[in-house]
Amino acid sequence: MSLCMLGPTRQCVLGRAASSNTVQFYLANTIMFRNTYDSDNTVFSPQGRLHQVEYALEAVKQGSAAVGLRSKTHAVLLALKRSTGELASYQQKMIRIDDHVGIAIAGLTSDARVLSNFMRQQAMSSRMVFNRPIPVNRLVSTIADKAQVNTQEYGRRPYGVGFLVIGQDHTGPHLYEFSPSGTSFEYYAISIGARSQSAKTYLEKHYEEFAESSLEDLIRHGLHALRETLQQDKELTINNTSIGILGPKGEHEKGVTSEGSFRILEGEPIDVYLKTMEPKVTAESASAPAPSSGDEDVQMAE
Amino acid sequence: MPNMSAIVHPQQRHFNPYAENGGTILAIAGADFTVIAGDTRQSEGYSIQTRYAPKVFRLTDRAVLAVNGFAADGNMFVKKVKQRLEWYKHAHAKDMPLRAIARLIQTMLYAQRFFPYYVYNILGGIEEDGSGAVYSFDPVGSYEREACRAAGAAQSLVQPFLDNQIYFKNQTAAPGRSHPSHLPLPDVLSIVVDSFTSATERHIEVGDGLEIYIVLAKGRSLQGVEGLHGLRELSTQEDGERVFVLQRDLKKD
Amino acid sequence: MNVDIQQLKSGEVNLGTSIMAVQFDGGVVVGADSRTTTGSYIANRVTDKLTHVHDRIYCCRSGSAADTQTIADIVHMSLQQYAQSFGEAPTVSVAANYFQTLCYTNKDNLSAGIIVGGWDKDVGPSVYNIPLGGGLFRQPWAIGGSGSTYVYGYCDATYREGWGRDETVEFVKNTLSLAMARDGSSGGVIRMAVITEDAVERLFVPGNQLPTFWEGLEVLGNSSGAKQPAVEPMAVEV
Amino acid sequence: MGMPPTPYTPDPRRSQAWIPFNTRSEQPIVTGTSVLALTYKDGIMLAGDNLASYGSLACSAPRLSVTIPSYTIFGASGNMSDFQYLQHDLDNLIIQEEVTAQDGHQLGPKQIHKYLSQVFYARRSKMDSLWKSVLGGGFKDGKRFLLFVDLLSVTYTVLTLATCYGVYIAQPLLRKAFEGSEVRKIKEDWLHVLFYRDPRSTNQYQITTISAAGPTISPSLKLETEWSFAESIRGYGPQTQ
Amino acid sequence: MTSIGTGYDLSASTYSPDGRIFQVEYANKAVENSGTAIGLRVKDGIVLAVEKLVHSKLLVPGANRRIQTIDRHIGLATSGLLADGRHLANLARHEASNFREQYRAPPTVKNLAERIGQYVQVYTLYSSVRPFGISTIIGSVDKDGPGLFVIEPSGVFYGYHGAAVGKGRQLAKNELEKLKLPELTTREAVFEAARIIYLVHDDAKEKEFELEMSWIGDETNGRHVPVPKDLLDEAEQKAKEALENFE
Repeated sequence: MSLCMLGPTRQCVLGRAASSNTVQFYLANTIMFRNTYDSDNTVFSPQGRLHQVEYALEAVKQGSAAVGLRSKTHAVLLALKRSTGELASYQQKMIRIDDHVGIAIAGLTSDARVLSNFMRQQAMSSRMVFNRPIPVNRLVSTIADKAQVNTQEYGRRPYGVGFLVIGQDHTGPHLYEFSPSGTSFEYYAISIGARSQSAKTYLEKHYEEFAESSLEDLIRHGLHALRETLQQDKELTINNTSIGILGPKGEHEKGVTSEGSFRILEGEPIDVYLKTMEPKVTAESASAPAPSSGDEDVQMAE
Repeated sequence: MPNMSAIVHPQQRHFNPYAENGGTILAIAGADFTVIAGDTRQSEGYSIQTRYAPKVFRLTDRAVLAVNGFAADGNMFVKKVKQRLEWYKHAHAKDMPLRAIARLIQTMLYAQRFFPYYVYNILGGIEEDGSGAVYSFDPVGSYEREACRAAGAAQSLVQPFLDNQIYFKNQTAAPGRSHPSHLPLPDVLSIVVDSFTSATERHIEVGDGLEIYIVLAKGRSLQGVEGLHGLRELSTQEDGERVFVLQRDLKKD
Repeated sequence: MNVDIQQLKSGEVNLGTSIMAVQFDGGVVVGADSRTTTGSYIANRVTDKLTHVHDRIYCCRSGSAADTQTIADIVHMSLQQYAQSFGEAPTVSVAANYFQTLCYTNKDNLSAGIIVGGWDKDVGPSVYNIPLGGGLFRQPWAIGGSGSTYVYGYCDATYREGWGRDETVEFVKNTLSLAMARDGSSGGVIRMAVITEDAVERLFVPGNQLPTFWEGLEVLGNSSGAKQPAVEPMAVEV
Repeated sequence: MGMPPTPYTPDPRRSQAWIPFNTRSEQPIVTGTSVLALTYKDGIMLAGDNLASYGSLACSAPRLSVTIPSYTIFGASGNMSDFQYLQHDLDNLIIQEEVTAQDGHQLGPKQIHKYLSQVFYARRSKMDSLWKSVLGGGFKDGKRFLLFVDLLSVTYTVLTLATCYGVYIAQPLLRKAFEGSEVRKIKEDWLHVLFYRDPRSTNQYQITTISAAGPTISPSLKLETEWSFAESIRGYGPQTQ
Repeated sequence: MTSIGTGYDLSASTYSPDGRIFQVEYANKAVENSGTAIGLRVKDGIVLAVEKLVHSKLLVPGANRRIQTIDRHIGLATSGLLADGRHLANLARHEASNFREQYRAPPTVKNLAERIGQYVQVYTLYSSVRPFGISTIIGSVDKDGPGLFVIEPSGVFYGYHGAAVGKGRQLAKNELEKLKLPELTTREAVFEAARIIYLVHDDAKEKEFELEMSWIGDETNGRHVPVPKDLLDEAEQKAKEALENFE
């Protein structure tokens, strides 16, 4: 992933607008181009929108997809890892925050590192001061609040990364989505990243089954959803898939703590789960409309 | 106002930020295991505050830390060490090796050179080469690796006993034979229990309960102590080093 | 030049004092003696230890004169700011809490025992005691300063709930005068203030018109009227 | 200027800087005496008298407190102003952690215990101790918990607890009898002993409990005491009249 | 819109020739596009209600709250950018805690509204920041009785008996004006608030929504808490019935 990943046409406009200082240029361009309200985060558009924030949400969509879902006992994350080439290793998509919290990321990895370190600090200070695992909802809120500041002050850019956060507390497992707009929501199941809408469609169709699912079924659903985000010729493999689990030990697992601490599965151990997947019906997927790159989940206002 | 002379002119009071909370700890390294133990009494002066305040803590599957001295400092110190280890795990995705933990503790203690943690630490566990190891520390960080060490209130009672039983000081081997360089686990456990039973008899600040941690090198068995009553495993991994804890009563008088 | 702070402290001006505040139905009576000492020298015999901090809130000061004046000045300023920003008079509780915060956070460096009394529209009359160390205690009556130790018993025995203004003034006057009589560090005149919703009324009792009580026998035996045997030299055997 | 050299005295303005031991002057002024606590069948009970002592001068003030809406009660011996500070601090903590979050993650007694030990440790490390010991208890998720923290941040948890004189006079009795059914009666017996033997105690007291049913705090109660046996005592030895 | 393309609307620190600050007006647009929030100040308490637009059926119902608690007795509801709402709520909590620290007394809602107003106003002064894209309703029962205030993106704040912000505010205001607010009890106001939110919700245009309500009054012991489940259900039921009769 690189830092320059904003929409190419807009980027071009930005470059030219920035290089010219004449009002005339603006006047001419406002008619020709989409707008001039998108060059920095301290400007509202006439519709009351924040374009810089919306572009940051686009940055999340440039990252490979991640899927999260939960049952009454478990929460799982699944993510698609990209590799820049044959000789390159695969990227890291999941980060452990504490025994009871793990995240999957989509977007700028470097931003993710800053935010995840902050989450780790928060988690540890909760253990230091109260000897208590930090409540997951509060942890997610703290990074959301941190991200909000970057949408309001000049000289900053909104974070270019989205998180799926799973965590557990005395009320059971939870799944949250954090987005660069500074919001966080709790979901039964959700996906972020490239072509995540396809995964979402799958999840919306099946989410009512998740609550009572076993860990294995939950992972299978997750893999099915994640598969929807793949390009035509691609498959989920043990190399390009990561699974993060929270909750009691599953059938195929070894060495899980009694609390069901967060663990990340990569490589060989996930083979057994990939094998449980049902083959994709090719005819149906071929006829499915290609996911639009539109901004269907830009949700600043709500 | 009463006692105006005493109150209006504040007296020079000596605030001592330390207390001595009694108790004793020890650790003994075997060839492929280490035993770390401590009693559970916490006292101040002649009064027993509690009969159960642990002094020995599991840090990782291959490291156990015993702390003794001023209880508040001890608890705080263990917590800080644990958090440093957590950061190490975040950064390297594995547990910190024992010798590195020993060095870390040295640095952390010396950082407080001018307002020290008033605690004596003994770190025990398994090194990367699979050998049992014990590191002992003074309150400001001086440390060394040893085969055994006792610290705390009854150090002066227990250490000579260990010198004799572990290092075979003042024992002459039978003609033509030599002392073993390492004792087996069952022998070490009885030495530990005997040390604390005797210390309880002779020292007022030792007693109530005994917690013994056993750390085993990768792939090693419990060498005949499997069946011991109340033995509990604390390891998180099944195929690495393993940690066990054993609790015993001591006299409560 | 080196200055020994401890030495400075011991030479400072102290309000070796008797102070008092009593709540009654319509208001509060605050009162104090008027003696200020430096060591054994009376630096001021007509001090006013009743300090106005807001329209209907006064404090009585005991301890170091410098410390308590500074604290009172700070609270006075804070209460003015309060009234400006909220457009209403501060409550006695707010004033007492200001004093408490200052006394508590600086307890190691201050000698100040303060009683706050006054009237506000939320709770009517109230009295707060802030002794050395910076605790805060609401009480129906409070006494303080070195003279107070001599009159706790008198107050316990005399005070009744439901008194009106005049009885309360009389109580304060008597208590202070008893304290001043027994405490060498208290003396001079009695100053009082009656704080009610409508006004603050200042009262003054000159040092030669203090209420008097039993004052002992001026010369042993003289007032008893009994005849004393004449003193004769001891008989010595030669 | 011809002044004799003075020994080193700390500048109070430099209190942030490192100060060698034994130079800081500090002491409790208005103090409270023993608090007793015990674990019983349904929860935790705390008792303490309502006395604040100013030197040997007696004032009355409550020393027990309930933090609402959490699950903890506590009482304190030592400096009263530090007790009030702590009440205020905990109140703020509760607002911050429970009231405004309203997410069901309430602090239990164990968490409060940890928090207090952190506060006390930070203060003692600044050589500016909260001059008191706190004794508290709580009931959460079906579990009862008794806690103790003192001015040096020494902490522990046991089944029966006492501070000050109580450590010597009441604690041995507490330990023997704590599982008895008439806990309140036991408490009163100890308060009797303490009142008779601790010069800084009074016969007015409060009792607070916490159990599955939540916290309770009693009004100020009065201890009936017994002195009639003293009437016939004469002198200290052979004297008979 | 005459503002667009003039170049006078790109910064909060710029006036247009006719003396307007377009950035603040645009911020108001952000409010006008989002779910309605209302507040009722009645005889003995306060009721806050929001129309929480549900953008996905995968969301956990009831989990993502939009009404926040500022202090034991103070509640706050916002309409506009969600994240800005959290920012301001945190600020309000901070102010409330400062007030307690300084005066050892619970803050009044008027104090808080004033402080929040000042804070919001500062964000309309500089090009280095943008105005808050929210309108805030803050309500409380304090020593002066029930109090209800609205803080706009410009930083102005006014006290109200009944307040409405967001998409359906006009319709909601019409409904509020029909009520005799000072005569209602808090419990009655809960039903009215539910009815109004259901009424202003436009199901033709909008997706699903969730009704979220909180109250402060004698029944809550002066505390700001969510309206209990059974009462909320009952109010929603009544609101739906009223809506059918209305149509």
